[in-house]
Amino acid sequence: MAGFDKVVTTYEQAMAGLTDNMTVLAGGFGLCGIPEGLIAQIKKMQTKGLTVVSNNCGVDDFGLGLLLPDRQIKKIIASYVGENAEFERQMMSGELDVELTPQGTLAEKMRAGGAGIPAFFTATGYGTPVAEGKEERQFNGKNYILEEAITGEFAIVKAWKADRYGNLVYRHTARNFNPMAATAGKITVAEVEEIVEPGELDPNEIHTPGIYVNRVIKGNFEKRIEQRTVRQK
Amino acid sequence: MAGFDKVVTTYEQAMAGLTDNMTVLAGGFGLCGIPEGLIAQIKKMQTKGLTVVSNNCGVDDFGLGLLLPDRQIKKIIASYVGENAEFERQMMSGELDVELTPQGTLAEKMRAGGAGIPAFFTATGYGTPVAEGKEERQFNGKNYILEEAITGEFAIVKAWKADRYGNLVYRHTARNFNPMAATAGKITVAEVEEIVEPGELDPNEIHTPGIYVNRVIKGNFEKRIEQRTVRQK
Amino acid sequence: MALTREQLAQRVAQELKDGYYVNLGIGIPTLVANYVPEGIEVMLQSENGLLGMGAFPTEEEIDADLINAGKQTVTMSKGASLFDSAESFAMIRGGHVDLTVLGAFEVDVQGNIASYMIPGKLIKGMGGAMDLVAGADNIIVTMTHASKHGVSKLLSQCTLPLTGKGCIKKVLTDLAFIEIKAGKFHLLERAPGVSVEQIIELTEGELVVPDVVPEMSFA
Amino acid sequence: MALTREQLAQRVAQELKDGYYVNLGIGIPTLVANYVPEGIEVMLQSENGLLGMGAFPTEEEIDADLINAGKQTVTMSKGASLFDSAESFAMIRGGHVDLTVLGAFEVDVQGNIASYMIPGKLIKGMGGAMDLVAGADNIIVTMTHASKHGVSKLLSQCTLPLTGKGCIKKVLTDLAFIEIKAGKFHLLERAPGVSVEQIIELTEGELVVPDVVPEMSFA
Repeated sequence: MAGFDKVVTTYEQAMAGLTDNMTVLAGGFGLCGIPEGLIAQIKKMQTKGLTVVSNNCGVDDFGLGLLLPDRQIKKIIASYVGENAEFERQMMSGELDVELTPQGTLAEKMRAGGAGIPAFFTATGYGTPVAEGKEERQFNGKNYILEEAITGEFAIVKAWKADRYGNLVYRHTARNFNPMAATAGKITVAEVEEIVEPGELDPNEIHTPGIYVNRVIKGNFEKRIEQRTVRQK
Repeated sequence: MAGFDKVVTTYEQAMAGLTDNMTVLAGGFGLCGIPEGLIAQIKKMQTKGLTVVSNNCGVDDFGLGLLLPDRQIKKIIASYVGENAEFERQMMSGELDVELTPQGTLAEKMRAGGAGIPAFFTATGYGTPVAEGKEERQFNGKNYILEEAITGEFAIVKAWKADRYGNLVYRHTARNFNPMAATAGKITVAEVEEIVEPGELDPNEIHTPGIYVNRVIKGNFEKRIEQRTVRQK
Repeated sequence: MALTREQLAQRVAQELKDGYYVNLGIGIPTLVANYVPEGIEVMLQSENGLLGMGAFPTEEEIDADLINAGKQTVTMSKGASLFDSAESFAMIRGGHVDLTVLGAFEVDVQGNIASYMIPGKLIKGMGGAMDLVAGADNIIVTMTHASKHGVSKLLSQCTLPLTGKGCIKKVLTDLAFIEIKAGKFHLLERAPGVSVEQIIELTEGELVVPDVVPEMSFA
Repeated sequence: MALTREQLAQRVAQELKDGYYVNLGIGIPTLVANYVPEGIEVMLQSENGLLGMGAFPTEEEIDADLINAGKQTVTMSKGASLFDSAESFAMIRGGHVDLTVLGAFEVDVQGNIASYMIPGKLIKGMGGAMDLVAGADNIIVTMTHASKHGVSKLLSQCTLPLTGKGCIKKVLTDLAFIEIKAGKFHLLERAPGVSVEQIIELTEGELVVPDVVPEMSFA
């Protein structure tokens, strides 16, 4: 790697520096747009005590769910954690600390973390368990609560295409939380379907500028579908 | 207009409903990416007492500067207001109320306005005249000030292409403040270089989804350049 | 007769207007898309980052990168746009969605809604529901009027943890269409063949009943 | 001899490292781009929405839609990206830019900077300067050491309205390269042929002078 070339060729390089008790932000919505190979690498590394920030925690045998059996995750900040028996077991037994956060607030917390905004007010969660312990304030007669930003030592994201400089383009709803996670990691690693040369992506159409991205690796994705729903032709 | 077809054909239709003392958010950076025809229409309508929110206020004879001679603007919220003699005269004489706002804070205030975030903390302006009268608070040992969101009765923006549903694509640095302004107007009007049919823009590459846009009009743009700077071949 | 799931969806669909951007929650709300009235166009917002959600795909069209908020494979309608989750919730929180339809466990006369958690039993998370109820002006809650055991879900005060406070104004149950204002339920319509007495009996919170309560009609 | 504008730019350029994302302010900072050392690549961020700013265009390349923060026509370098102002300042405020270079009227021993307003005289606005000084960890201020009348601009306390408080650690003037820490200026280097005495005389704020003060070298 020299200059702006951020491409690495092994998953060891991609996740180098990840150690116990770090905070990892992960892109993805359900199993859509998740950095499959980077998650597998974390499992392989057996890093423990992680705080994971992700909208969901995968399913029992895929996605972030893979980090549960070996108790690699100490705490998860997520909006929805259904469809995962081992997760439920660890949560109910108190082995896993779960901080449920509304989906939009979670997205905004990561964006704020990347954008140097330490905290913002939102109406979401006012008067609910989410508001407990948080400052409440009225603006123009409406009630809001103060939510703080989230950042992490690592962010792991999945993109469709990257150029060598780390400029990223996402595809369809596989974009989801990936752009915000990418901005809020001290080290951001992008696993992508295709790597192209700088200049091949239209500058107008880049979703995540390379300034946010530290490492890029080409992955092979299973892209498992959770709810295969079809109509008759 | 029916359903999602937001195309109007006259500037009267485009700015219908604008009345005295309203707040108008305008996209553009200097003279780059400004809704030239919509500004001209406001001049034609002679609407008075406007609060204008825009990074700059044009030059003496172009852009938002056109609204100054007839004293249509009561107050402007901007980050930089140089290069405009009449502006300076009105500001110095107290005829024009000027609220100088840091550029990034201004962008974020508009984004917040569109996103339902009533206020956010930022380090920008801490310890400066910008902080006067604003709440200060520390997060992780660093000082921040609280800034409130901006919205307006109207937003006027300039885009490169629109489809009939109001989905917008910007070109190069003519994007600037336009996407944020578009989200924060109660009525958002987009003046564009080209109108295409729904489906012609790649859904992955739309910068402003049509949900934010109420009216679309095709304009003819002079695109005046402020600092024409060339290198020798 | 209590409304069927399909009828609930049909009745909600009557509230749609041409040019509405609509977010439909999981379950019954999803069915609303099947009953968009003739001559009306709506665009469906899916909070995972899609405006202009189309029908389910054919087997050949299935694309793992294109799902809805219920994680089902979907397609895009003409003029659709894609965006990230922060932008999606900027739309929702910023009040740009014209109508939101979602389910609930309980609502009360203060417009409070409980829909995401049953302590000790169901703790899956609120997903986008808290953002949706806090951000939208126009919300229709669809739910059964009472539990199988006849316990009312329209309460003087919610018993479960809240999803949102004071944000619900309209509730469509299998028995009635109800408006919430000034701390009371107001009966607007009743399901065909359902008596006002039945509704009163199964509504725990204070219910204002006008002299005439029209039956819902399904064209 | 006091440094020329070009030498100021050259000295700043020596601080560049391979792979740096850099924001260059208007004036002298802009010239830094001309002196990027051999074998090093940097990408220039322009806060109006461009990462990867290239050279000025030829007459044929001029594009009104492509300008820099000084409103000059520019080009894009290979691998450039374009974005809106909110995203641009997310980068800046979020500390993602590796080096920021900007001018000033005054700096003081507390790392305060005044650069945008002279009350009653110059009130054009701060543009992006307040965001840049608040967001960046690594800032180099370039300025003349004193006014034409010999009035120091390196002060014990700024007299003009501040652009930022406690955020400046490095100042390059036409006479000296100075670090600010623990409430004092620290002399790091002097311009070729400029004596330590000259610098002391023109520095109003407390200046720590080491035994040996190397001359700047320009390869």
